[in-house]
Amino acid sequence: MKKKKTLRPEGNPIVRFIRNNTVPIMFVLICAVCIPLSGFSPSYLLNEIVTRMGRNIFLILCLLIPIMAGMGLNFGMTLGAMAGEIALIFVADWQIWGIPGVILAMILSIPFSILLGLLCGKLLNMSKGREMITSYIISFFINGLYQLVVLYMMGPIIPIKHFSIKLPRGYGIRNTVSLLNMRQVLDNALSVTIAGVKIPILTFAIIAVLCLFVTWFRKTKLGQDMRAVGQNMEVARAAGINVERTRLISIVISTVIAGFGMIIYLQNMGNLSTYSSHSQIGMFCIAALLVGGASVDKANIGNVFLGVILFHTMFIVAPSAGAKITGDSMIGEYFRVFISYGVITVALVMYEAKKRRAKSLAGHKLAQDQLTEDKEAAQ
Amino acid sequence: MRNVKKDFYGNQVLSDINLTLQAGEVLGLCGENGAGKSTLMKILFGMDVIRETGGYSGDILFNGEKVNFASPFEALEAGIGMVHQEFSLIPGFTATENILLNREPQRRSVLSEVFGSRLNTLNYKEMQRRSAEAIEKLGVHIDADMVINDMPVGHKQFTEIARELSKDQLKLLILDEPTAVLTEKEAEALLDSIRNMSRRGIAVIFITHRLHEILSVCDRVVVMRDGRVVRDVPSGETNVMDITRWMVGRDVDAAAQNEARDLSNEPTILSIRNLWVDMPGEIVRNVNLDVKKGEILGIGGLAGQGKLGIPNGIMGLYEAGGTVIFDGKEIPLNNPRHCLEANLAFVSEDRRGVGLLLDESLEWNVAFPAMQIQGKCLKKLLGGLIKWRDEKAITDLTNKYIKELAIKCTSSKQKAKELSGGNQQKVCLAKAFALEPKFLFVSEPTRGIDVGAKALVLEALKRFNRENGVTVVMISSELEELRSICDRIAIVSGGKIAGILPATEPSEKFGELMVSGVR
Amino acid sequence: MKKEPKDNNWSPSKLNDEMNSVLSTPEASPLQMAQMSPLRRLVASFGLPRLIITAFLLLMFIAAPFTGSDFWTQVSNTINRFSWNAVLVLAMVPMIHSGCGLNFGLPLGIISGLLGATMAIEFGFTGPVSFFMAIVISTPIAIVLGMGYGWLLNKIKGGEMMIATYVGFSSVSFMCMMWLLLPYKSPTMVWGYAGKGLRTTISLEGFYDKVLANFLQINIGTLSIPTGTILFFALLAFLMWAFLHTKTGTAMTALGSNPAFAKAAGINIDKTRMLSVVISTWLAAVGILVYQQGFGFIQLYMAPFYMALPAVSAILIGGASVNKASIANVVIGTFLFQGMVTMTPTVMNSIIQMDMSEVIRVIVSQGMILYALTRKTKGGNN
Amino acid sequence: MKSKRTLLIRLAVVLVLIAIGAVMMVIGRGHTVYFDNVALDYNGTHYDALYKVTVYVKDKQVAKLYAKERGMATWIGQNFSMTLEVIETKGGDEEVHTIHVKLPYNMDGIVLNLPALLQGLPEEAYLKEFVSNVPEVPVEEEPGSSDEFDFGADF
Repeated sequence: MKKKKTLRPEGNPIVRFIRNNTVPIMFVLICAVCIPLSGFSPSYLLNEIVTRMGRNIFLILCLLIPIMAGMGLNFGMTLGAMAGEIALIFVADWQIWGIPGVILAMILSIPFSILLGLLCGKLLNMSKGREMITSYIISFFINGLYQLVVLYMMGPIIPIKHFSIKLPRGYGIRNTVSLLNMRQVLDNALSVTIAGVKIPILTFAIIAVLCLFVTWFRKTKLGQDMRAVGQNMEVARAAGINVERTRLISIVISTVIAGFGMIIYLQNMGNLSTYSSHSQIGMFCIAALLVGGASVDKANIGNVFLGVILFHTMFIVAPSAGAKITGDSMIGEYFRVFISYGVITVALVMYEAKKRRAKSLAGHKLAQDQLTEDKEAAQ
Repeated sequence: MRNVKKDFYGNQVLSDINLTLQAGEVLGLCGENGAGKSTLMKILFGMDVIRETGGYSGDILFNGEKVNFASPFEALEAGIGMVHQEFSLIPGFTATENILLNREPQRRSVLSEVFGSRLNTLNYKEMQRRSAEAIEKLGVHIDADMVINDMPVGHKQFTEIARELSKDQLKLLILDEPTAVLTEKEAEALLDSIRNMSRRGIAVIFITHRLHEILSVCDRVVVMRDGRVVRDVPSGETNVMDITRWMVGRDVDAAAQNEARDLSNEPTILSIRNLWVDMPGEIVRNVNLDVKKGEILGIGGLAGQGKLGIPNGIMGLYEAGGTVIFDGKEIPLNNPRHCLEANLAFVSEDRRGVGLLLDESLEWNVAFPAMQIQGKCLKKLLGGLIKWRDEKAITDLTNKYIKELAIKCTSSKQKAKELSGGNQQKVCLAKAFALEPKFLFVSEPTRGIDVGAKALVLEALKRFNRENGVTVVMISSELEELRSICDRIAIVSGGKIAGILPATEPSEKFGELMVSGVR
Repeated sequence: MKKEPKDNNWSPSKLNDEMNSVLSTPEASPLQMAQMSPLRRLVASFGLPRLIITAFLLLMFIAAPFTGSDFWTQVSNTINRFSWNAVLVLAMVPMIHSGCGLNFGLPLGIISGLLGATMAIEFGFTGPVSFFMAIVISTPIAIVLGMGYGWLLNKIKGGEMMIATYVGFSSVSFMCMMWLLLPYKSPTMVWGYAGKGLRTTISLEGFYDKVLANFLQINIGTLSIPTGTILFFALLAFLMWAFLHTKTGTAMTALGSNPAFAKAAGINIDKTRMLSVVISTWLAAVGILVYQQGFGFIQLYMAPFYMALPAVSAILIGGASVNKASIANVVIGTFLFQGMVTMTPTVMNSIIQMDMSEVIRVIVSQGMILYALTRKTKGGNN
Repeated sequence: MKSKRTLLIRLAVVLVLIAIGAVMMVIGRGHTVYFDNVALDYNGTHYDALYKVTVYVKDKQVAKLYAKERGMATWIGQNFSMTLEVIETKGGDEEVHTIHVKLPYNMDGIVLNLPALLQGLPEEAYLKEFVSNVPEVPVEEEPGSSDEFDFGADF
């Protein structure tokens, strides 16, 4: 792969390094303060982080492709999460356990994800320039439809047999569907414990496969088209690329991956809270990605891994650190939610502000040309 | 091309064009803006904008058989490449990726069997080879791996041309003012590459204002004016002077003969010192200009040379620098309010974008600036604490100008978007007149309106200047119009004032100035 | 001079203006309107989704008596809820007018209202005075928060809505920490056992509970109309209507309709946008106080989290677009939205024994916002 | 441009996926298997319970049953196999049997009668469905919290 030569813009590198990734640096500081305060043993922390990496990375990776295609942060990933949940509900109903159950759920989630991805892609194509807010509202809209289906149609219209899933009133699904017979089945398969830290090799293998797919995908024709569309839609269209279709495919792929990611996440958690587990997923994944130094138009796999580690360390240590400082553990809870939302706000503002700053540079250059010209004229 | 005709809703843009081009021949095409050059090229290239506005009559023969391209892609297949004025490059891609955009050589991959050809992997080595070959064909060295963003402007231009050259079936290349962005050395390199292109049998249509370039590289020169081919002559038998005369020279119709007054002894009302304006496409560099009180000063020049930048910069719509002294007082730049308060007014060239509130009534459009700046049509309530909109005063003011400028509309309440182009322009004028300014910038007042409305608008401007003694600076790319109304005309070229001449000078003189400093 | 690919401002195109105006015809231009049959014209002007919701609501009102729920109580419920939410929906108007788009950052204004309310109670005001004092205290807070929020929005013209959402969320979660840390002592508000930090819901008994609603309340049979609250809303709506008729108000409308025009006419764009944000934040503060006096409780912590979405969908149901909104949109929208919210549970239950009202509300309100976002907006930015 | 070949391949891939799904449905089916060491009367003959049975499933000891006791194990898939160390009567010597049972697909819980199994009696003797007689406690939580922000969701 040839090396892409890019001239580093002037301005000393350290300042530019700090300006480009203020968010990750801020997080390193927060973690540095909170970890000693929280008083968790290193092995406990490591264990927690590794398990959380195992269950979240797949989900966060699904955000990379829409960013590459210029659709910004895909808040519509909750659609994929819902598709995964619906598949899991069926699998739990048919009592299919263990790894076969997980594989069946993944296969089953594909049609739902594709359907929801197409719908979301179409709507995003209709609201160009406002993709993020539209995908955010779509996730609420589909959440309404999801509840309509799961809370009312499952039972009378869609046959649900198993008593442990159906609500006693005959229609709708319980608030929590237990996946105990599927719990950690992927993680335990080839898990290795080193110095007290359980490392789920199989899950990481699956994640590695997806990472390979994403890097390989960038080098395919479709990946190249997406990068072109992401940077300049008009030029891509003039070159003959079907812009709408490319953007649609990027959303469908992202939704399908989100579906798989959700199944891995829930398999690790061991139970499925039908109505609430997907509502915050989008926000936490995007916060994690942004913490890793990604921005609205540029993200790579490095950001995902760094983001998960930093974000989740903060997520684990904040409550107890908060309790130590103020004596009330609720403070820590609120603190970590505040930080997650704060991080997204900061990242969005910096992205928009940077877009506007590029415009004003041209003016200064002109002023300088003028000065040099006058000097020459003066000699 | 045999007797090609094109009109846009009554404006005859192209009438009876006959043009022939041999393989490997280089044809220089020049003419004033609005002469129809670009429209002709867009017809040849099958741009859909032509189809949307009623298509064209006459026929085009491409190596022998009659063609009618429904879309640019068909033209590309047939072997016609075009490099537009605006860059069409992907900023974050390297030169190689841009050159082969959407034509990348691919290798089948296991997934592409299932999901179709879009999942083939790109064959980077092959891409390297092809782009190197295209660049070599171009004859100019550019770094294939550099990202467009970091490239000097000239290299971007060469990358676009290399992209067209990389299409093997290329037989005809249209270059639309390619040398405008290049330095002398780069322009020379481009001319060499055009020469070896024509040696390889590729015909080139070279549109430019740099007449010396046409003479040095083209075999034949075609001059267009007002939608007609005025001259089609081998380049050997002509020179720069003839071409400018054909380009600009019109049999001056007597009716427009104006009494250009000599106002040189009037005091200077506005003096501009080393003004720079960063308006995209209309960069202004280091302009010094003095405007006499009560005169009508025209500013002419070719499109993209910066004449529109001057008023937009002074009025603060685009970032600008330098000193502007009006009536003895210095006006700070980059703040429209100061200019308006020093009662300068500005009629923008972008009628629909800047000039009008399309979804509001005529009343709002006319009365709004006057209300905001000079507090007209406002009732003072509670002792001036609240300034209430005085609807009656607004309606009276609007009706006054509707009558005065004969604006055709159902009532003053009608929405601006429902008016014709000519009437919309009159509303913009009314908006400026309502401010009762001492100084008026008018930018491209007659662009895009029918001939009848043009005369009315110019008449209104002249009356406003003569009766109210308002100094008017009119910016237009229609040289004839400037000569019919202005006292003096300044020509802007390459972002600078190339020269100021009294309006009675022959148009060739102005033509010369226009092409002199073309950047 | 070659320039970067055409960005949004107009560059001197070689084809003349006439041709541009032909290409960008508005959705249903007046000429098309004339040819349409009267019914189609009604649909085009009224907007299809709004027609569906009105029909849906009428159907419910007709069906109410058959389902054994008393018609008039339904009507008074709807009016009651209308009076609670109307001011919150009115708070959306100024920012839409000035082109800042839908104010998803409403929670910021709501927080200043909550702060005002809790401080008023803390300082020991009771009864109607506490309502008045709550407004007085929350005004400076709303102005300060509004200015900070406005400054931020001015920095990121074009990307307002997404950032507004997250400014709202982060400020709400920040306040959750503050509710625990701020030195409140008043027994009615503080947690019983810990004696520190505020309760999640604080009852307004003895304070301004129903203070507006009971004022000149009209009760005919089972129909009760909270005239006080409606008059209060009418006053604020009138003030907003009046403001839009003043010089600055007109400038704001022009800014929303075409920012380039406003800039060329000498309007200080940032100052006007800032003003619209401050007014919107202040109205949200007053709106939450009106809501609480109707509801009877102050809801703290995460309660304001999702309050922006119902207000946004209400004004959109009322017919507003992303850059144009009128007082009429507020009234119609709130009435339709709240009507739907109150009617669906009772009527739905009796017809199909399934309480789907919550789900229907979510689908309709989010669907409405989605409909507005996917319309092509003319003029003002998104 | 979609050649027949790619369409065919796509069809094949979809079919393969469905096939994998079906296979997973079969081999993934989970059952809870209960085994009773209890006396039984079948076709007039009486079989009494065994003195002691230790049950190994996937060579992990799952239960040690005396008379009238019940053990339980979970099993994924249809053909269930277990090894039993049986001591028929008190003080008797131990015999080892490995038993394979075909579990019916649609039964979640399955009760096996060990004595009947050891005697090799027909299926309807040693196998019956487990019916949970524990009354389902209708726990009424308000389903579908659409907008509430669920704080506790540890992420």
